[in-house]
Amino acid sequence: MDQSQRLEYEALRIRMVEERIIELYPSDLIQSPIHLSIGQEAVAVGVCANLNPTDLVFITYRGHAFYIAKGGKLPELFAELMGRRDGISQGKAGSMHLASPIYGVIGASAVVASTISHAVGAALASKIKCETDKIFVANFGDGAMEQGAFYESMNFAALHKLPVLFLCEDNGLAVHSKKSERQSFDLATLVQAFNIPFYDLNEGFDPMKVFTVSKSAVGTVRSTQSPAFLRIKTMRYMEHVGPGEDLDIGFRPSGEIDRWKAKDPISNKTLISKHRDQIILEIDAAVKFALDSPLPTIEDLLTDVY
Amino acid sequence: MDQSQRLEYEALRIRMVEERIIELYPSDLIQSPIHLSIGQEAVAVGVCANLNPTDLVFITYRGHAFYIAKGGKLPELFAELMGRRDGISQGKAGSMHLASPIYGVIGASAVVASTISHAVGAALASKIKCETDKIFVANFGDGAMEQGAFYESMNFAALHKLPVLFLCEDNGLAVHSKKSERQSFDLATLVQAFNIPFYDLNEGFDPMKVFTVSKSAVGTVRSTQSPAFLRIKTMRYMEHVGPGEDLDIGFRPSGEIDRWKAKDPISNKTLISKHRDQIILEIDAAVKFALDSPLPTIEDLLTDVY
Amino acid sequence: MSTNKITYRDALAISMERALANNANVIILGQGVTDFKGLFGTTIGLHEKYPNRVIEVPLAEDSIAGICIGASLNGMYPINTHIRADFGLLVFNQLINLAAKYRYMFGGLFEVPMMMRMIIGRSWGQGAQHSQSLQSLLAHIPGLRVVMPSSPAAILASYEYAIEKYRGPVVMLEHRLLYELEFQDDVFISDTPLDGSRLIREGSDITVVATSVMVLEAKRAAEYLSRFGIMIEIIDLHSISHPDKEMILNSVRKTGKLVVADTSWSAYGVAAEVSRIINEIDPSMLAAPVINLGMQPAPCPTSKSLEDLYYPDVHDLVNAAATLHFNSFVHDIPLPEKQSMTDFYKHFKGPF
Amino acid sequence: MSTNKITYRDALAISMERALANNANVIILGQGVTDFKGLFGTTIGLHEKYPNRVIEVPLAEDSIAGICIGASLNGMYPINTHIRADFGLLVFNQLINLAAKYRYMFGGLFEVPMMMRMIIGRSWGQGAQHSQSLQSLLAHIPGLRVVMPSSPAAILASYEYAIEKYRGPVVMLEHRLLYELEFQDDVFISDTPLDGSRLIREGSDITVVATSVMVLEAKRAAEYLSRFGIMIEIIDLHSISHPDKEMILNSVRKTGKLVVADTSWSAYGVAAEVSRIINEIDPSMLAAPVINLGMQPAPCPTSKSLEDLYYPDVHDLVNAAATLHFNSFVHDIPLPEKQSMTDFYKHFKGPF
Ligand SMILES: Cc1ncc(C[n+]2csc(CCOP(=O)(O)OP(=O)(O)O)c2C)c(N)n1
Ligand SMILES: Cc1ncc(C[n+]2csc(CCOP(=O)(O)OP(=O)(O)O)c2C)c(N)n1
Ligand SMILES: [Mg+2]
Ligand SMILES: [Mg+2]
Repeated sequence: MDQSQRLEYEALRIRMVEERIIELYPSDLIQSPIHLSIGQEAVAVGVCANLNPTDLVFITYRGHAFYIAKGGKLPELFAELMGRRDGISQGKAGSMHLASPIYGVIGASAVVASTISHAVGAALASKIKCETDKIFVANFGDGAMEQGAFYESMNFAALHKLPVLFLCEDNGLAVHSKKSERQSFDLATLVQAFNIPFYDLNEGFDPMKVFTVSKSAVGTVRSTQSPAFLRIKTMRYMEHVGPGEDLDIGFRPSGEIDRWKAKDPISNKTLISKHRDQIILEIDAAVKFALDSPLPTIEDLLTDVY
Repeated sequence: MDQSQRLEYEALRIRMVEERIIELYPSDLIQSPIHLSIGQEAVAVGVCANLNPTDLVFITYRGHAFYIAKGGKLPELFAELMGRRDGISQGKAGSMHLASPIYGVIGASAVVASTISHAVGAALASKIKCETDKIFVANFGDGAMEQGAFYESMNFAALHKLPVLFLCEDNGLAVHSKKSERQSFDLATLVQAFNIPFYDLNEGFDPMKVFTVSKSAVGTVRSTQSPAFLRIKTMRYMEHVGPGEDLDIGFRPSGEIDRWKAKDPISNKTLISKHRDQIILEIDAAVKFALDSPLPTIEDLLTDVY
Repeated sequence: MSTNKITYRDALAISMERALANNANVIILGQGVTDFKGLFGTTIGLHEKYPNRVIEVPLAEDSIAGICIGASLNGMYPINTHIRADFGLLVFNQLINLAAKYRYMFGGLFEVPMMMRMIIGRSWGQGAQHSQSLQSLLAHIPGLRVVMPSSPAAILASYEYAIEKYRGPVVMLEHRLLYELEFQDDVFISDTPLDGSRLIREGSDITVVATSVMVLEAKRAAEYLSRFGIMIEIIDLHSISHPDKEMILNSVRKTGKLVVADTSWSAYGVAAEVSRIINEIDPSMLAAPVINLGMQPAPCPTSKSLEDLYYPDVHDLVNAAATLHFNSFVHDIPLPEKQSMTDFYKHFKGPF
Repeated sequence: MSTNKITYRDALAISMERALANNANVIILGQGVTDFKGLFGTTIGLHEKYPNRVIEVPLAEDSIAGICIGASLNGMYPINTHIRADFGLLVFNQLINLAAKYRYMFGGLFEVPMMMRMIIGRSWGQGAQHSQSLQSLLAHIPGLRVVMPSSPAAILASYEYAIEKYRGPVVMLEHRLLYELEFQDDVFISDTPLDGSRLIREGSDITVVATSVMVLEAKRAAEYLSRFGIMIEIIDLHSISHPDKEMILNSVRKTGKLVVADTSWSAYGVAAEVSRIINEIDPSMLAAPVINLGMQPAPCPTSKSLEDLYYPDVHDLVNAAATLHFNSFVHDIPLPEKQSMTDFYKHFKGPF
């Protein structure tokens, strides 16, 4: 496969994992709020393809795609979603708190914008340790940019010239609220105020375009060991949380999603039929691993508190 | 007196009040941390001369100048500083929490940046009540702009087009820390990101220049009923908190204050000798009022808690 | 006020609607208050009716809390919502350093009437950051009224009073698990419904002081135990900051035995405060050690199998009461099955 | 560890210096840590010696706390300072929702060793926003270690242990009034100095459980009362989140009488928790009601005349102990004058 095919394959794999989650959901095997990335997969795969295993990404409750794109394993993921002992975090985390330290996925938080400063802090540590090869990716949604913590984090990263990639996955929505109800700033100008290089991509459906722009952004952070900002417009196909859609409710411009899907290569039939069977096998095995795993017990209840 | 003379008189009056506070301090009559505005008086008088009594200003722990410039009375001020029953707030507030609701001075907070959002909220209320004549001034220091609350407040004010004047009294210091140690952003660009008109003045020693620029800024807020931003560079002559200076410690560029003082009309001998005696009489009376006032007692301890 | 067959959610929706209708100064600010889900159905349609007064807000809890204080200072009665109490930690500076102190700090020059509605999450994998109950943190702070309404009548009475009569900041901690429930014979009469506790059931053997959803569990336990001749007295603490101390003391004087069942952790929590109230007056009224039931001393785990162990329920209440009654951990009362409260009350699967 | 004739401030300065010298991963972040006053003299000269590891920060408490968590996750041991505990309210989201939960929430995949130093202000008109003591709010939260060192030995032992041996978030609540004081015969030996309490003085008549500066007041009261033959046992609670329950229980079993003297409010505070600890085991060990001394139930007023009434001191402690001893509010023990603690310890006029 060439780069573009590889990225599409990765994106499809993520989508199929989430589609399996939707399929499983009515069985109540997954008793956890789920924030799906369906429609947004290209962002995760395109960005992560530019990262080394030692680069750290700091993700959110909408974290399945980044977890997988950065290398996180599927069996432990499904086991975690099902609250099993062999899950990533022994069932204590669930869908909202994914992590994979060995692959550089640091803990996801369900408090909006609360891990942006963690990325900055990890980058500070790296600078103090005189590392020059690593970068730190703060991943967040458009809504997170309204939090003061986001602004404070940009100030600190720019002030101390820290190797942070601020990565905004801009799906235009916070739950059901549009950006125009929440934001009055022009993002490019805001970022410019900190003298942070700004990269912007509208075609967030295209893994290869994401790959290319993030190659530049990641490259800038790595070579300058200073922050850069990458905003990628994307589209959430599903409801904010849960396994369903939210199209018929009428709060989203009709046709918006259809127009996006038409351009989305992951919805492409040929691609799907090419890889379908292989991915299904992989997912089946992961689900089986999860189902075979025991539930945690009272012995686990009070471990790791401190 | 013409406008310029009136402003200088007002500024001198504030300075002499604070000089009296310094004089009184060793007596331990004032047992309260004091953050003096000496050197910064022109800002308060120049801005407040453009305000109506119904306009509200939201001030900080460094609040003597704004309290007085907006109309606050001296006897109650001295009584408050001395912790007396007839103080503004019966001695419960002290220097850090000045207020004067009838003159439109809303409560000062000793938590940096914590009243900026109050100004925005009061402006929101005004808009909901369909008032069109009032404006709301959020007064803060340069350090306060590092707080996320500042950024969030600008976003909300711009989003809802609220009549707020963001007024930064920029003395370049937060305690002993310089802006370059704390801030990486260009303020004009930051403000522009919100599409908020930006007014900037370097000569914060000149009451008339402050008056003129704030006339424009206040006028913009009043006529557009939307936010504007005014940054005024100024100079803190004294130490951050307390009655002394901090020049000999060497953390401030030497000569910086002297050069500023040379341009400061309030340090002007002729002005001083012209108004001195009258102002002293007024202050004497205020101090006497304070000294005559009883201390609060156990009866006051638990009132107004809720 | 007495209600019949309305849900907790209905009572909230009615309170919000009435507040806007009766008082032109009421404004509601929060994330999701204008959308079609209307904060779990408690603000649906209100933005359409009062477009200027029901306001969608940016994700910026700190400043929104400050904006509410500012609006209050300028004559409004703001109601600020938090879809999870956990996010309320972002407003602690404004709530504790400003709102709670505003009146006292300025010697009575100002008042800041306002309400924070914070919803406590539970079950379906809410996890560590969507499940906290912050009542004891807030009730430690003079200047705040902290209330945990456990029924529609409690909501109708205390929300109206807070909005129409009370002039300070109030924190209402609502429990998500209660939203769907209907209540019968639910009466709450009080002149000052932000203060005081509710005597839910009289009994001679054991006092249970409970908060929020634990009041319901206590009722289930009491009914169960009455079959074995053990009579439980239930006090709904209701006003966490201003409980009815006399009611607690009188009950414990009568029963000599106390169980405290709270929605949060016991250390430095409601359990601790109830013991303080007793010990300052007369610890000898206690004929036995107190049994305190709360969340396990850990963050909340996500897995349902752990979550069910994490929260106390009717099973633990029955066990505690029987232990006290027979003065022994070994007793003859068969324990009701440890069944997830969620399963019992309603199969809760969101919305979150 | 035993110290002689060094001040509380010295112990802090030594702890900071040693931490940087012994452990290359230690970083100190806070407002004013690099300036010539060096956070009340506890970080002076350290930036010059370790320019990359002692870092002045913007006024942005929330993100700085998050930056510390991130740095910790990447191998550092961050020490984050707050010149007033009150500003610590701005980090409650990061401290409670993130740091405290980080290890558990991810099933042990991560650890976040770090320290928050929060200084409690008092006197000279600190007022409502520069005087709070947040121990009970933090100690309610599983996952945090909350310590209030009351002496140089307590600082030396617990700071070193926290930094070198402990792998989780610790909150150190330091008291500004203690900074200038020298201590004699100050010994603190413990294998786990973030846990447990300190038996400061043995006595047979009355147990005083005290925190922070109130330990010193308790010592003054005990000395005073010993002249009248009343023997006070003093327990310094020290670890607020993990006190030595057995020590408290054993003492109260012996004396039957208890005074709790804390730096914060009593409701939902240390006073409440100590009563919970006793009542869960055996309330009958209390021969009399407990007397709790804390801040008056109001924000802190600024006027010295009110402030002196606001805080409990040796006068109130003597009165409480005598009341318990003679089982009567009317007793023959002359009370020491109600003299401002500030006046007694040192004429405190800042720096703030
Ligand atoms: C501090 C905080 N406030 C509110 C919420 C509730 N909430 C969860 S997700 C969300 C929307 C976030 O939008 P965005 O940052 O754009 O991310 P997206 O969900 O679109 O990926 C909100 C408001 C929260 N989790 N944390
Ligand atoms: C939230 C918070 N953090 C820290 C402090 C301590 N502090 C008091 S004043 C001050 C400096 C503020 O600088 P600036 O905003 O420029 O105002 P200035 O004092 O120069 O007028 C600091 C850090 C505080 N009061 N509140
Ligand atoms: Mg979004
Ligand atoms: Mg400044």
